[in-house]
Amino acid sequence: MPTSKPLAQVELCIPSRPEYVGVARLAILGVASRMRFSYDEVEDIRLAVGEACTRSIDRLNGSAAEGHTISLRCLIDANRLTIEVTNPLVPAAPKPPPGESPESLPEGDLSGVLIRILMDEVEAEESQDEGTQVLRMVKYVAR
Amino acid sequence: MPTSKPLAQVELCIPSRPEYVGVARLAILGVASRMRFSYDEVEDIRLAVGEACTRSIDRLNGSAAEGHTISLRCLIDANRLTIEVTNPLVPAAPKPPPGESPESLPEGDLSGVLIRILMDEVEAEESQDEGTQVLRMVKYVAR
Amino acid sequence: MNLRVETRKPREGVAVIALSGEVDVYTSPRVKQEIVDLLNAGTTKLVVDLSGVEYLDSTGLGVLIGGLKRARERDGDLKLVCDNLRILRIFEITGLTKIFDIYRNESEALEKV
Amino acid sequence: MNLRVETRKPREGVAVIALSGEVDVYTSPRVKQEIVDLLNAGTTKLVVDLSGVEYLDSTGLGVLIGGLKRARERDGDLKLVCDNLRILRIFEITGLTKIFDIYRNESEALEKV
Ligand SMILES: Nc1ncnc2c1ncn2[C@@H]1O[C@H](COP(=O)(O)OP(=O)(O)O)[C@@H](O)[C@H]1O
Ligand SMILES: Nc1ncnc2c1ncn2[C@@H]1O[C@H](COP(=O)(O)OP(=O)(O)O)[C@@H](O)[C@H]1O
Repeated sequence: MPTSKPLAQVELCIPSRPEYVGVARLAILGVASRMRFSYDEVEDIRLAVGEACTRSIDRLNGSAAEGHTISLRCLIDANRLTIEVTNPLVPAAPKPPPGESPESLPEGDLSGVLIRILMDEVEAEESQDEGTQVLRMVKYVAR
Repeated sequence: MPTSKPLAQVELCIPSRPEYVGVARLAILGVASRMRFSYDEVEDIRLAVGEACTRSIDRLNGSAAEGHTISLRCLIDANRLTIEVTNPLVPAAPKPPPGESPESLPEGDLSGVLIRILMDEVEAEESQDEGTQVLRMVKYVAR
Repeated sequence: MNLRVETRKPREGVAVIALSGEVDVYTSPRVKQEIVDLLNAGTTKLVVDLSGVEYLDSTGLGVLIGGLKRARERDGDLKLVCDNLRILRIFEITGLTKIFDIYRNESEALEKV
Repeated sequence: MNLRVETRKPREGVAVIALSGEVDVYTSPRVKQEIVDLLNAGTTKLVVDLSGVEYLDSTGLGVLIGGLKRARERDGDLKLVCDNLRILRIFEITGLTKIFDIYRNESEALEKV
């Protein structure tokens, strides 16, 4: 995963509700289409971000509390776009099945399959300290 | 200006550079088109937000330091959308001409005229304490 | 920006559900409801026309898979119409071209359903 | 999402600048440059065709006003073509319909320029 300071950064926070996933997709469309990605690559990124938000909403719907927020951070570099989708780690969220590490996307689910194929690098991270789950995705320009 | 807690909130932070104003316009398009606004009203909001971001960029370009951020906060209610566009108050920003109060948009400039006509309520605020300038705009649904 | 769902019945027991716009986590429940309503009313041969769809996510795919399953349980079927390469690619990536019969146009799908 | 600028010269001293896409704080410097280059090269009768423009902001308006002023300083002119009601409304709101001659199509503007 890239670690150097990005050229530019865009952040977005949306309510974790289905009707706001479209806002994230539009914002990411704006970010990606200002980089040197092809039309198809922009569409790939848009779908991957939509899937990542949908996963966050699914997780949070397992929680009793309402009013959660999903945050997206876009790190823009000359040769790549990194997107971090973060949701709070809620107590009532379903536990991953035994044997499956929390760092990996569950296999076999459609959204996980899509995100892995559409993006060049994908990494999931859970921080008990910060109380967050992060999905970090990277797409490279003109690989 | 509305003060009660909004139903939902969307936040966006972009670099204060011309190429990112389009990201703000797309995000606001997503927010507004999920409300009960007409096509023309959505376009009005999109243009007003673009103008507000352009004004922030203009102000910050008077500053020596690079890397400023513009933040947008959308407060979504059943009957109205409130958008706050905030930029840091930078030392080198051009002073308003004498006789003109800092709370008012300068008269006679095209972007100020557009914002006032396109939105239902407009209010500019400068906070020395927080070091920010905020433009707050409200559009009502089916007035 | 949003989804339009238009259903017509070209013949007894057969329905064409034409979708246009975005099929995502927000809109796909409406597609599921439409399919469930048709099946419950005894219309079990379904053609879902995706020609006007510009965005399809995993939630939409899940609804189509569920619809196919439920239609077959009732001795019906669910065929797809799609000529958009972007959307076809999503079916290919996820291996769903093996599960769905996908036609280029509606009349072909109606012949086969 | 972006702006296309296409210039052609239907006759000596006359240029049509056809814009399509978004004219905003990011893209309008390119329009200004095109106008300035044409004027400096002695082409002073300009028609700016906004038919393909879906978004126009105050920066774009400023560039057009500046272009009109500079063209007139050189005994030229700058006419606009626009039939998009949204875009026309922006000229009306800002009172700029009083300053610009705006035509529904290019041939009309070319006759008058
Ligand atoms: N390759 C696949 N083949 C068949 N089914 C799949 C495949 N991948 C995922 N599925 C699952 O099949 C489910 C079918 O939906 P269904 O069980 O009817 O759920 P629902 O009741 O929510 O519609 C989808 O939600 C999807 O997750
Ligand atoms: N109603 C108006 N009529 C004429 N000019 C206006 C009007 N409103 C604003 N202007 C100003 O006229 C300017 C014309 O541009 P110009 O002075 O050539 O500046 P530049 O050198 O940046 O192009 C615009 O920037 C705009 O601010």
